[in-house]
Amino acid sequence: DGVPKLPQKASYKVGFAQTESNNPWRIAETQSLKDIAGKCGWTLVYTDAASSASKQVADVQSMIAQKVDLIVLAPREEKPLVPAVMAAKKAGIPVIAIDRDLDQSVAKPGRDYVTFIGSDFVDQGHRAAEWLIKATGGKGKIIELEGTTGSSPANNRKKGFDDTVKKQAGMQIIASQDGDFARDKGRQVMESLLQAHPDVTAVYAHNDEMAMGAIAALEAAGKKPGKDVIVVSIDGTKDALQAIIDGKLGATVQSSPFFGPISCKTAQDYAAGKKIPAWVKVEDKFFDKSNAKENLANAF
Amino acid sequence: MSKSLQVAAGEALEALSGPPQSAQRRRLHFLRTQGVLVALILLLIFGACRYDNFLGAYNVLTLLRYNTMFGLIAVGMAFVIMTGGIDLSVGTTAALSSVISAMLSPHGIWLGLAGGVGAGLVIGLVNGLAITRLKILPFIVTLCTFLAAHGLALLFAGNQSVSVSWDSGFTTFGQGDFLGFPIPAWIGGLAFIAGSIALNFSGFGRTVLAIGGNEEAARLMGLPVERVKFFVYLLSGALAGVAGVILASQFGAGQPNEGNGWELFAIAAVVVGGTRLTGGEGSIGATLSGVLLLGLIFNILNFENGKGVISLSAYWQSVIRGVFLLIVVILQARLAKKEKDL
Amino acid sequence: MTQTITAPLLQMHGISKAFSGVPALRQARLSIAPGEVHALIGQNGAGKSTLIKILTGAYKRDSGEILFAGEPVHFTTPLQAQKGGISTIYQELNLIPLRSVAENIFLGREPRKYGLIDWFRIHADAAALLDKLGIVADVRMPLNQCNTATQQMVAIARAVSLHARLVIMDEPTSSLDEQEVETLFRVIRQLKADGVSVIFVSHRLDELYAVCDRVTVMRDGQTVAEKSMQDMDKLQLVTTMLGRELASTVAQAAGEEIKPDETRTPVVEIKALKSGVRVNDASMAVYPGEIVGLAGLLGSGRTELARCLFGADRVDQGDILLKGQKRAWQSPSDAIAQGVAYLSEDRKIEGIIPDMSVEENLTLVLLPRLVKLGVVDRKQQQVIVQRFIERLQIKTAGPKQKIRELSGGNQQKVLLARWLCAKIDFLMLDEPTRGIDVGAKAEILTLIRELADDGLGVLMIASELEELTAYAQRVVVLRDGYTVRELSGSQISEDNMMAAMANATAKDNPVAERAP
Amino acid sequence: MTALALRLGQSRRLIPSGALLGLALLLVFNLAFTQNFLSLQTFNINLTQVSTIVIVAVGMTMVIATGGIDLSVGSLMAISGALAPLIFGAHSGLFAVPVLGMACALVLPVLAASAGGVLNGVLVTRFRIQPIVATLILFIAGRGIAQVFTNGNLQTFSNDTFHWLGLGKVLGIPAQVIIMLIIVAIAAWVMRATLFGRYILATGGNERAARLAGVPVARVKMAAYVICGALSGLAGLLVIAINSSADANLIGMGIELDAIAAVAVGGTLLTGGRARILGTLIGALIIQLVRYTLLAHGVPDAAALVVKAAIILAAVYLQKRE
Ligand SMILES: Nc1ncnc2c1ncn2[C@@H]1O[C@H](COP(=O)(O)OP(=O)(O)OP(=O)(O)O)[C@@H](O)[C@H]1O
Ligand SMILES: Nc1ncnc2c1ncn2[C@@H]1O[C@H](COP(=O)(O)OP(=O)(O)OP(=O)(O)O)[C@@H](O)[C@H]1O
Ligand SMILES: O[C@@H]1[C@@H](O)[C@H](O)OC[C@H]1O
Ligand SMILES: [Mg+2]
Ligand SMILES: [Mg+2]
Repeated sequence: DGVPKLPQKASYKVGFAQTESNNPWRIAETQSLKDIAGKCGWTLVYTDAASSASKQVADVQSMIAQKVDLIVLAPREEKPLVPAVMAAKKAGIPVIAIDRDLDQSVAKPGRDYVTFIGSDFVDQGHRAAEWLIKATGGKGKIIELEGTTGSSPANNRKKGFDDTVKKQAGMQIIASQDGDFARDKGRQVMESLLQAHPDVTAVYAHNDEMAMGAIAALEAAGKKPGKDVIVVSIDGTKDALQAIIDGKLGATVQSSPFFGPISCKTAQDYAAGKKIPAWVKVEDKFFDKSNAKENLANAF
Repeated sequence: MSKSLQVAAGEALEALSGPPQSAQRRRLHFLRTQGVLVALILLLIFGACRYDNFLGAYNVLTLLRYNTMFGLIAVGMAFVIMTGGIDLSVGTTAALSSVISAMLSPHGIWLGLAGGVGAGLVIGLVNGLAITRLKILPFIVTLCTFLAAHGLALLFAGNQSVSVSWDSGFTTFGQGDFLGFPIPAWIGGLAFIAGSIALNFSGFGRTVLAIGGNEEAARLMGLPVERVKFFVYLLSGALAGVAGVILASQFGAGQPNEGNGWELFAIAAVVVGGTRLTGGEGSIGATLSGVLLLGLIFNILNFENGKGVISLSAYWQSVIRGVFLLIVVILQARLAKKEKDL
Repeated sequence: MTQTITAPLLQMHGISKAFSGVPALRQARLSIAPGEVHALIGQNGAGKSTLIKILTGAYKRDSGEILFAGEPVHFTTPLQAQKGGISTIYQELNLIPLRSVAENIFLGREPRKYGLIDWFRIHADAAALLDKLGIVADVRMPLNQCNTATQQMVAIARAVSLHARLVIMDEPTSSLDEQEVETLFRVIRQLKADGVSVIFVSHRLDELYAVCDRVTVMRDGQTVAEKSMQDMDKLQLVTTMLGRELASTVAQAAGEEIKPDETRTPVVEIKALKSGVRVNDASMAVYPGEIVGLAGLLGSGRTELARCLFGADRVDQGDILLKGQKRAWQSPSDAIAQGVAYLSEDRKIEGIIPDMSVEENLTLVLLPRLVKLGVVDRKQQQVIVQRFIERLQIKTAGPKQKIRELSGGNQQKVLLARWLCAKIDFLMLDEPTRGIDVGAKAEILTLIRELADDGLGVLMIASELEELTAYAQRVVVLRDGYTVRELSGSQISEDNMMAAMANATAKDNPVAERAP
Repeated sequence: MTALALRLGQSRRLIPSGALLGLALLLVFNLAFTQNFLSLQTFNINLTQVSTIVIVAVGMTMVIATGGIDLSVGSLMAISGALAPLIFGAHSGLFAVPVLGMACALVLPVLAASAGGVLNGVLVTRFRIQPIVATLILFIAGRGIAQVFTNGNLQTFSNDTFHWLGLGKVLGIPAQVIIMLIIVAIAAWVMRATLFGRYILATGGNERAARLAGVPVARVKMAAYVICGALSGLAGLLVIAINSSADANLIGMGIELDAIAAVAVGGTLLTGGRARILGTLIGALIIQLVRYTLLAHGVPDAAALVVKAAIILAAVYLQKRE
C-alpha cells in the first residue's frame, strides 16, 4: 500500500496546514499558496497551528474530517507531524510536505506521502560559509545567531555552516547563541555578545531578520557592518536585499517561500500519474552585491 | 423573658435561614457552574447544522484524543485553583515529560509512562515544597518552574524533538483504541471520574475546597492544609506528566518546545467551567466541558475555513477566541452577581 | 462552690511570647480543672487570644511549659491540639464561607461509607446536632448565606461535637443576641455536666457570673489574678483587669430627658427607605447633638440600613435627606465628602488595612484633606496621629506599627479615630464596642457622648441594649427591615425595646405614619 | 526600643536589601570574570535593553499593588507598536501634515494601549472578573488585533523622531534610558508622596475596608490598569524605534513574565498592598544582568532558563526573610 492516489479533477478541496504566521517568510509562503489556489482550481482549507506541532496535527485531522482531496503540509517539526501524515494516508488523502521535511526514518516519501518539496538547509549553511570564507580570505572571528532552538532550519543551517567553517584553520566561531529567528532578539543578543567579544569580524545569522537586528546592534556600537564586521545570512527578504545594496549585508542565501506554483505543479503531475521524486528540491538563488538590485522587486 | 418573645425570636431566626435555596437561586447556580455544558451542546448543534461531517465519528474521536492532554492539565489546574493557588508550570512540565518518556520509550510503554509521570512529579514536588515550606507565592514558584522545565526539556532533548520507539508499543498509549474509543479519551474519562469522586467524596477534596475558601480557617480547624496543598501541586505535576506521555506517544516525539501557553489554556478552561479563581468552589465535569468548549472553537474555525466563504487568518482566530472568552466571563460575572443579589 | 483538689486538666506556666521583640505575654500562667468553666479576662491586648493560640499550637511560644492531663505537651499545629483533646472557637470567626453549614461542622472528620464521604449522614448528623443545641439553621445552606449569629453557633456546634476534653471559646458571644447567648449557656452547662472543661473569654462581665466557676485575669501579658468567680465581685474584677479604678462613666444612665430641638433641621432624615430584601420601609431622623440608638434582632437589617445611609448599598426606593437636602450617593466616598461616617461592624474584613501602619489607617479618611496638589502633608499627618493615639490611649509600639499587630480593641480605637479626625456631621457606629474591654468601652462611649455634645448626629447600632439605655436619647427599633417603633426618654428600657424588636409591626411606628 | 526603631526603619526601606545584595554580587562577578564589563558601552547596553521591561514593570507594580495583575502588557505593546508606523506612514488626511502626523504617531498608539487598559479596568471593576482572566482576554486578542491592523506584515521604516527615540543620546546617555529613569522617578514619588499612591496601597491591602473609608477603589484600580496600559504603549513605541521596524507578531512577546518577575524580585507583594518601584527597577536589573552574564559566558539558552529560574526563586525567597 502506497500513497493514496489523487484523482484528476477540475477542482480540488485542498488543505494547507501552516505552522505559524509570525514572520515575513511565513506570510509570503501563505500568500504564495493562496495566490496559486485560484489558478490551480483549489478551494483552500487554511489552518494555522500557532507554533504548536501538536495543534498542527489536530488541524490536519480536522481537514481529514472535512474530507479534503489533498493536504499541503508545512510541518513545524519533522517528528511530531508524522502521525498526521499517517492519519491522512489511512483516510486515503495524499500529503505533500513543503519547506521542512518529515522524519524519513518513520515516514517515507513515495510510500507515506507524495514528496517533500523544499530547500536543503544544510546546504544553505554550507553556501553561507563558503561565501564568508571567500569574503574574509579564510580568516575571522565569527558570531553565530541561531534560529529558534530545536527547529530543523536552525539545526541544519548550523550544521552546514559549522562543518564547513571548522575546516578553515583561520576561522573561529567565538559565540553562538539563540536569536529566535527574530529581529529584536537578534539585536539584543548581538548587543550583548559584542561587549564580551569586541574582536568579532564576522556574523552569520540563520535568517535575515536576525541579521537586520545584528546590523542595528553593530551600528549602535559604532562599528560599520560590511566593513568592520561582515554579515551573511539566509532567506532573501526585501530588507536584506536593500541592506546588500546599502553595503551593510554581505550576502544572503535564498530560502524561497514561494511554494505555491511548485506545489500546484507537483499535485497536477501526481494526479496525472507521473513519477514524483522523493525530494523536489527547491533551487535557492544566492544574493550578493552582483544581483541584489535586480531581485529586489521580486523579494518578499 | 416572656415565652412569646422566645418564640418570636426563634421565628425571626428561622425566617432568616430558610427557605434555603429558592428555585431561582438554584437555577442561577446551575447555570453559572454548569452553563458551560449548555454552551457546549449549543455549539455542537451549531456545528452539526452548519458543517458536513462535523459530528462524524472521525472528528469527534480525534477531538477527544487530542484534547485529553489539555483535559488532564486542566483537571490538575482546577484542583490547584480550588485551593486558591495557580500552576503556571504545567505546559512546560508536559513538554519535559514528553522528552523523558520518549527517551525511555524503547523500553516499552510502562517505563515510558513511569519516566514521564516521574518527571511531572519532580516538578510538582519542587512546586509543592517551595510553596508549602519556603512559603513563596504559587504564581512566582510556578513561574520559575515553568522556565526551568522548559530549559531542562531542551537540555535533555539536545534542543530537538526526540523520536519515540515505534515498535515498543509505546505509541499505543496515545494512538491506540480500546473498545472503539481512543485510549487517551479513556484516560480523560478516568480522570474525570476519579477527580470528581476525589473532589466530592474524599476528605482530600473537601480540604481542597476549604483551603480555597479560607486557608487560615482551614488551618485553625485542624485540617492538614500544608499536606493537601503540597499534594495538589504534586497531582498537577503528575497529571501534566501523563499529558506529556500522551504528547510523546500520540505524536511520536518528545517535544521540548511544546506546551507553551497550555497553562493559560487550562486556566481559561477552568474559568469557563465556572470555577472561581479565588478558590473554594469548582467542578471537574464543568472544567472538562470548558476544555472541550475551547477545543471546539479551534475545530469550528477550521471547519469554517473549509466552507470557503471566508478564510479567517490566524490573527482573526485569536481575536475571535479572545472575544469568545470575553463573552463567557461576562456572562458568568452577570450570573454570579444575580445569584449574589438574590 | 468550693474547688475540690483534683489534678488540673491544663496547666500553663511561665509562658512568654514576643512579636518581633515586643512582648505580648510575660510569664503568663493558666490552670484549668476538669469539668470547670473558666473565665479568661483582661483588657484589649492583655494577651488572652495569644495565650490561647499558644496553647493550640497556632503560635509558637518563646518559653514556658504546658501540661495537659498531666503530660507535657507541645502542639505545633491546631490539628495536634484538636487530636489531643482541645477544641477551639477562635475570636475571629474561622469557618469556610462557601461550604455548607453541615460541612463546616464535619470538615476533616466526615462520616464515611465504603471509604467515601457519606453526605446523607453528614446532613442528618448535623441537623441532629444543631437540633440538640437548639440552633435553627438549614444544614445544606452555604455558610456565607447565614447571618453572623448562625455562623457563630455553627462554630460552637463544631467545637462541641469534637468531643474534646477542653473547649476554648474566645469571645463567642460578641455577635450573639440574648436568645442565642442563653442557648450557648445551655450548651456550656451540658459540657460541664459531661465533665468537659471550658475556657470562656468575654468582655461582658454579667455573662461570666452566669456560667463561670473560676476566673483568670490578665493584664499586660501577665496573669494577675486567679480566683473563684464568687470571690470577686464586678468592681474587683474590673479594677484587677485595669489595674486602676474604673472611670465612673460605664454605669451612668441617660438621666434627664434631652429633647432634641425638633425645630432644627435633622442632620439626616430618611423616608420610606427600601433596599434589597433586608431594608423594606425605614423612616427616621437624627438631629444634631443627639445619639439615636438603632435596635433590632440580628438580621433585622440594621447594618444594611446604615450601609444605605453611607452609599455602600444602593437604595431602591425612598429618600435620604442630609441637612434637609435630598441626596443620592453612588459610593461611600460621596457620603463621606458630605460629612457622613460609618464605623463598620466587622473590623477585620471591613475596617483595617492590615499591612498598613496605624498612622496610614488612622488618616485614611482624612487623607484627601491632608493633600496639597495631590501630595500628602506628612508633618500634619504625624501631628494628628500622635494626638489621637494619646487621646484614645491606643496601645501601639508607635504610629508606624502595622495595624494587624494590634489587639482587637486597639484596632477598633484606631478605626474610630479614623472617623473622629475627619470633619463629620453624622456618625454611624455599628457595634462600636464589640470585642472591647470595659475600660476601653467606657472611654469610647464617653468620646461618642462628647462628639454628640459638639453637635454631631450619632446613630448607634448595638446589640447590648444596656448601652442604648445608657447613651441614646432616642431609640428606633427595626424589625424585618421596617422601622416599627421609636422610643424616647423614659420609654427607653430594655423591656420596651425587646418587645418592639420581637413583636411590633410597622403600624406602631409614628415616624412611618408621619412620612408621606 | 532601638531594636524596634531599627525594625521599623527596615520595613520602610524602599529597596529590599536582598535585591541590592543580589545586584551587587552579580556586578562583582562580572567585574571579575566578564571581559570588557567595565565600560560605558556595556553599561548603556544593559540599561537600554532593560528599559522597556522596566517601563512595563512600573505599570505592573501599580497594578499588582492594587491586588491585580496584567497579562496583556505584551499585546498592548504590539498594538501600539503596530499602529505608530501606520500613522506616520500614512500619506493622507491629517496624518500627512508633518508635525501633526508625528504627534499623532506618538500619542495615538499610547492612547490605544490605554484604551486596552480601560477594557481591563472595566472588566475588573465593573464586572468583577479576576484580573488574571480579565487581562488574559486582551493577552489573546490584543496581539491578534495588532496583526489584523498590519495583516501580520513586518513594517520597516526610517523616521527621524523614532530614530532619536531609539538611538538618540543626551550627554552620552541613551534617550530610552532617560525616559525610563524619569518614569521610575515619577512613579516612585507618586507611590510615596501622593494621595493616589496611598489609595493604591489601601485598595490592595483591603479593598472592602478601603471602599468604606471613602477610597474610590474602582477609580483607583481603573487608573492603575490605564497607567499600565499607557506605559506598555510607550514601551511598544520604544521597541519599534530601536529596531526601526514594527513586527506585530513579536513586539512585547512574553514581556509580562519578565515584568512580573522583576516586580516580585523587587519586593512588591504579589498579593497587593505594597509597592516598591525602586525595587522593581533593581529586580529588572538583576534579571537583565543574569541574562547578560549567561550570554556573555556562552551559556546555552536552555541552561540559562534553568539558572534564571533558580535566581528568581532565590531572590524572592530572600525578600521574604527580610
Ligand atoms: N500576630 C501578631 N503580631 C504582632 N503582635 C501581635 C500579634 N498578635 C498579637 N499581638 C500583640 O500581642 C498583644 C496581645 O494581643 P491579644 O490579641 O492576645 O490580646 P487580647 O487579650 O486577645 O485582646 P482583645 O480582647 O482585644 O482581643 C497585643 O499587644 C498585640 O498587639
Ligand atoms: N439571606 C442572606 N443572604 C446573605 N446574607 C445574609 C442573609 N441573611 C443574613 N445575612 C448576613 O447576616 C448579617 C446580619 O444581618 P443584618 O446585618 O441585616 O442584621 P443586623 O440587624 O445588622 O444584625 P447584626 O449586625 O447584629 O448582625 C448581614 O451582614 C448579612 O450579610
Ligand atoms: O528562513 C526560515 C524558514 O526557512 C523557516 O522554515 O521558517 C522561518 C524562516 O525565517
Ligand atoms: Mg483577643
Ligand atoms: Mg449588623
